[in-house]
Amino acid sequence: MNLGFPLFPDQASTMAPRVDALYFVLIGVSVFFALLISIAIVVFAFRYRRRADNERPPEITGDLRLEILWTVIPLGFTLIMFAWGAILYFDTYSPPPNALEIHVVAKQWMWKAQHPEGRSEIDELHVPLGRPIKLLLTSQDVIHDFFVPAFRIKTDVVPGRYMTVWFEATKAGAFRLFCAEYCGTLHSGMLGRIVVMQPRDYQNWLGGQAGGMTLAAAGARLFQSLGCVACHTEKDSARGPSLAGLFGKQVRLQDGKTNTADENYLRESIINPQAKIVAGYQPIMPTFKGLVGEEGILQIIAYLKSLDRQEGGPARK
Amino acid sequence: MSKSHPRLLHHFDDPEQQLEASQSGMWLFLVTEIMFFGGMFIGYTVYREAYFEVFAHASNHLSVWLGGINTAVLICSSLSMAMAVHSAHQGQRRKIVFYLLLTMVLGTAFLGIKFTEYYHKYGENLIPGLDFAFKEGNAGQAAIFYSFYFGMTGLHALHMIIGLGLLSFLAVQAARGRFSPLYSTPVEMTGLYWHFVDIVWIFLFPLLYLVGRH
Amino acid sequence: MNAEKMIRNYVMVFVALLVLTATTTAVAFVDLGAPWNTTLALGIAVVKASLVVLFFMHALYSRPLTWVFLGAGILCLIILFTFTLADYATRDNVGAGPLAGAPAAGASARTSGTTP
Amino acid sequence: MSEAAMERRLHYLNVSYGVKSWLFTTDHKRIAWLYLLSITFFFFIGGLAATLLRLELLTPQGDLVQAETYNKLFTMHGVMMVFFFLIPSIPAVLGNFLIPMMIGARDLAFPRLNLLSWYLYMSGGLLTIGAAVAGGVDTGWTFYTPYSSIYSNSHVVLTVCGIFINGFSSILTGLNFIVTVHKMRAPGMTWFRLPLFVWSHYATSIIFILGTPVVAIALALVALERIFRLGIFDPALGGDPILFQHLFWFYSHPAVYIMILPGMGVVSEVIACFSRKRIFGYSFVAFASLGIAVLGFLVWGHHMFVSGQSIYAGMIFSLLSMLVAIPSAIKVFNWTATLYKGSISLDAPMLYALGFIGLFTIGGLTGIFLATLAIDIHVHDTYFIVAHFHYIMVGGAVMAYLGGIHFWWPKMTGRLYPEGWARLAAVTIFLGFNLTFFPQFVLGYLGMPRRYHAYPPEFQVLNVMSTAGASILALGYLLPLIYLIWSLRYGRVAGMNPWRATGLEWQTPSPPPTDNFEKTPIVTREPYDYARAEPQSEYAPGEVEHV
Repeated sequence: MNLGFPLFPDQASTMAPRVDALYFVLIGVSVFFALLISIAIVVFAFRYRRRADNERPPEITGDLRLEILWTVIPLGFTLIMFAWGAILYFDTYSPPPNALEIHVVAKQWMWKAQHPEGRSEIDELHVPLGRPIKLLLTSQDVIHDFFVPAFRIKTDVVPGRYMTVWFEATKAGAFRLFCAEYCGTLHSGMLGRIVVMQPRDYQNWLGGQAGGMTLAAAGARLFQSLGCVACHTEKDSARGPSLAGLFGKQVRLQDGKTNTADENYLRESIINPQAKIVAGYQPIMPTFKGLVGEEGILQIIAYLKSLDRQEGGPARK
Repeated sequence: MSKSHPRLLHHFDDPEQQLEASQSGMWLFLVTEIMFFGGMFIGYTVYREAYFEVFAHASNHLSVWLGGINTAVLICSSLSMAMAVHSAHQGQRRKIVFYLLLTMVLGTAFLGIKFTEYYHKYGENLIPGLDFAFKEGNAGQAAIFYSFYFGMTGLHALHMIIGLGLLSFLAVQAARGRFSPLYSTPVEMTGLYWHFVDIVWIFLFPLLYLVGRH
Repeated sequence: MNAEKMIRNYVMVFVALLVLTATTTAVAFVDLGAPWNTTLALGIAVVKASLVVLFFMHALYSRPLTWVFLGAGILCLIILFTFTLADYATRDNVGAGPLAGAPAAGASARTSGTTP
Repeated sequence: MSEAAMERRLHYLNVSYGVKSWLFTTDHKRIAWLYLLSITFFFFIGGLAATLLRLELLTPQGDLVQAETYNKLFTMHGVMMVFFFLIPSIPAVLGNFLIPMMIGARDLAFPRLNLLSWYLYMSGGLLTIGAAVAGGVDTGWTFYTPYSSIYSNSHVVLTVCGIFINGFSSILTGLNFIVTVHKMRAPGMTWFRLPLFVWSHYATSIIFILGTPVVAIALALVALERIFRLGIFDPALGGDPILFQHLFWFYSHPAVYIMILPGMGVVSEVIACFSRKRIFGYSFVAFASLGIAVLGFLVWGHHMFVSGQSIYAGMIFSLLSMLVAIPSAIKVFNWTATLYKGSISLDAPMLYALGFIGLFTIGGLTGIFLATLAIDIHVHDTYFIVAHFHYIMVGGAVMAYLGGIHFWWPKMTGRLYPEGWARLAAVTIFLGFNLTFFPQFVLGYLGMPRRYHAYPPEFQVLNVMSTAGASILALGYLLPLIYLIWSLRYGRVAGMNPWRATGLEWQTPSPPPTDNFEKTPIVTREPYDYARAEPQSEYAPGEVEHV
């Protein structure tokens, strides 16, 4: 029946039906317990209403069997809900390896998305249907929150680090994007649209922006202009460690610890090189904080990732 | 213990109940202080774990000598406080006053050393927010170390000042012979408070001063 | 417990505290490998603190209620520490060492006078 | 007992007059009155802010107030209600008044500290109101950094100082209660003869003592960071905003148990009295209170499932959050079982108590939705959460507070409130409440975020329903204010035990003498033994039957 206003959100991602199934089971069990309690109250209140002033109700002090019953049953029910919820939670925050990676930067009261092919858009995100999309989010000022009700996904966007969440759209169309963490005056104005398109239309849309450089190309240009190439020359005598094929590998640090070279590590090494110094190299790299913005760092990281995919990359010792 | 005890308050039945109530009340108050300092300690521990190298460099700017002497001064003041409480139980008026004054002198000495340290840090531009300059590494993280250093030792110094206030009040009372074996609760309570402040410093000293000294 | 014995206890505890302070300071200058220095320093601090609590604060011969209150406080502190550090230890990329995910943004011009 | 007799007999109200007798009193009953008046004042300020919020949300566009003002309004609503009404209401008013009487003592352990805690409460409250008048604060009652510490340009430091000072007021109240229950029980009053009201306040005081200092430090660090531009929570300098959330929620989740546990204590007393039956499973309900207080400290991470906290920590917190729901379920089942084969009379306090059980059950069950990780991803920071905690706070704590005020009003004032009006008010509040907050569950799952002053048009109908409900609720709250004040002058004179309840507080005249009892009662019987005891409703003053 159409009331003229929705009572339930769209199910537009692979995760939505799974979350809704858990939601309905929880509603069912909760309605059962709520009815059990309210009916019991109404029935007891009516049946045992006070008829005479000097009534002496029987002295019932308690019953161990009942106490155990209404401890074990709620415990069983809640543990099942915990396990089911934990499984879905783990899936939501573990993107599949073949996901299309899109970088999102949140800034006080707007969203900026950057596609690997170089196209960037504001308060809008065009994505292909039926393909897992991994979002890499960071914020330039306060904590924001990327929330798409139709996909049942939400993650805070914390300044100073990367957050990841993924979804796979199953319905074409436009879906609302909200900022769900209070971020200041126009928090309620920080809206956006996720436009899900057929893969063909998505490719055309991507190509639409004439002369747009891919993210990696823009990163390569920055890699030159900022002078990174001066130290990271991939030669043995280079003052900086080799970066080709670095992404995703284990890096041995000076203090003996090892660290995965993921986005956070690369971002940290650009912003604060002193934090983790690669074994066998001097801590001479200056910080690039303030010299390159969040978008620039994302481009450089995309460039470093592209080095990884180049089979013919310069030989590495 | 006679029922009509001079200091028995109307809502207590007998002096034991009153004394036990004060003691439990004081211990509970010290538990809130444990959690109060605990909040700062967990913040410091998290960042010390995250930025150990920078924290080590920043901590090496603190002088271990002054810190060590301060710890010794506080331990002496704890001893003299314990003696003050002991002589209050015995009701020896002159001894109570002597030990209270000794504790106050040691407490003031501690604060004196503390503020000279603060002055040194001011000289070396190591006070965050006041043209903070730190060379050996990430200045932002060093600013966090010094924020916690000034925050925790400042809070501790504030507790010392409150303690000195209490002690001076007690010294006056003791001089007037208010305390006797029957009634020495205020001295005992201030003693518990003072020992607690000493314990906080016992944890502050290694965590702040002895970071990565090798 | 007569007076002389009490005072003797105080003085012994006092000496022990001074000795422990000296040792913890001395040991700090010896490199015992990453975790051991901190653990040892904390261990000595805990010993010193318990000496003060047991003898100076008379916890040793006071009612069990005092132990309940003190125990509750310490237990609550332990809960605060373990769960917070559990989050930091297992955050973000698994297996990349503690606090890998903690933000490490560099110095910023906002701290007035900072030279990047 | 005629009105004149009551006037002539000396009791705690007519023992002395004048402003000094009130502002410098150390009598726990008078301090309870000071708290009652100041709490009502802060409740209606928070309520005013709520009314403006609901009016603004009538229309999708933000047209009643600007965004800036709306943010300050919801922050004011949150701060006033949480810190200045919900946390102190039942403990400071009913707890202060009743705990000494229920355990047969003449006063709390530290009467002067009790007065100091009221002064701290008032100075914190007036400072916060001063901050609001000076321009207000727009960070939300949670003060998340780095917005609160760097980007907000409102009066954060002033408000934080107000809350900081107010924190010490609850610490002192908690300290007072714990020492009193341990040290000042009347002879024969063993732990398992204590009324459940005292048990729940003991559990609440544990949280006061262990939790409040940590939020005091968290807020102090935010204030320090704002004043001296430090980097403790500023990511640009290497600080971690999530650390603030840990420190904040370490207290603020146990704080929601501070708000509900006293309410549970009131409900246990009222249910037993108006069904004239012993509480079903007394020791289970008593230990459930302690269980809630202890487990309450292990679950704070469920506020941070999507905040960047590690997935594994999230799973630990989710599992523990499921465990903390069990003691509450035990209590609800035991209350319902108490009604079985009782002699139930639906007076106003009983209506509030039964309303409490119904609404608290819905609030508790939706809490399990939020503890379930996958559902919390979708509903975190949406109106589903707003509905959940209003069902617990307004449906639970406020209903129990009103029930308690009505139940002990004859003891506090010696007068009976008008029963008809009271039942009408209880039903109005129950209906208005459900119409206000049930639509918000639907809005929440639809995805309407919290703290939005403008929202997509498809959410409007549900918001209009919610605002309609809010107006009924507001009317419902005004009724008790009117007829309770009216009853002070014109209410029928209540005897010593109008409800024929079994607590010690009903074995002394009302309003009680300053020292509560002519001579300290000796307790010989179990609590709530309505079956055997035939408590006299009328005692000649001065003669106390050994209970």
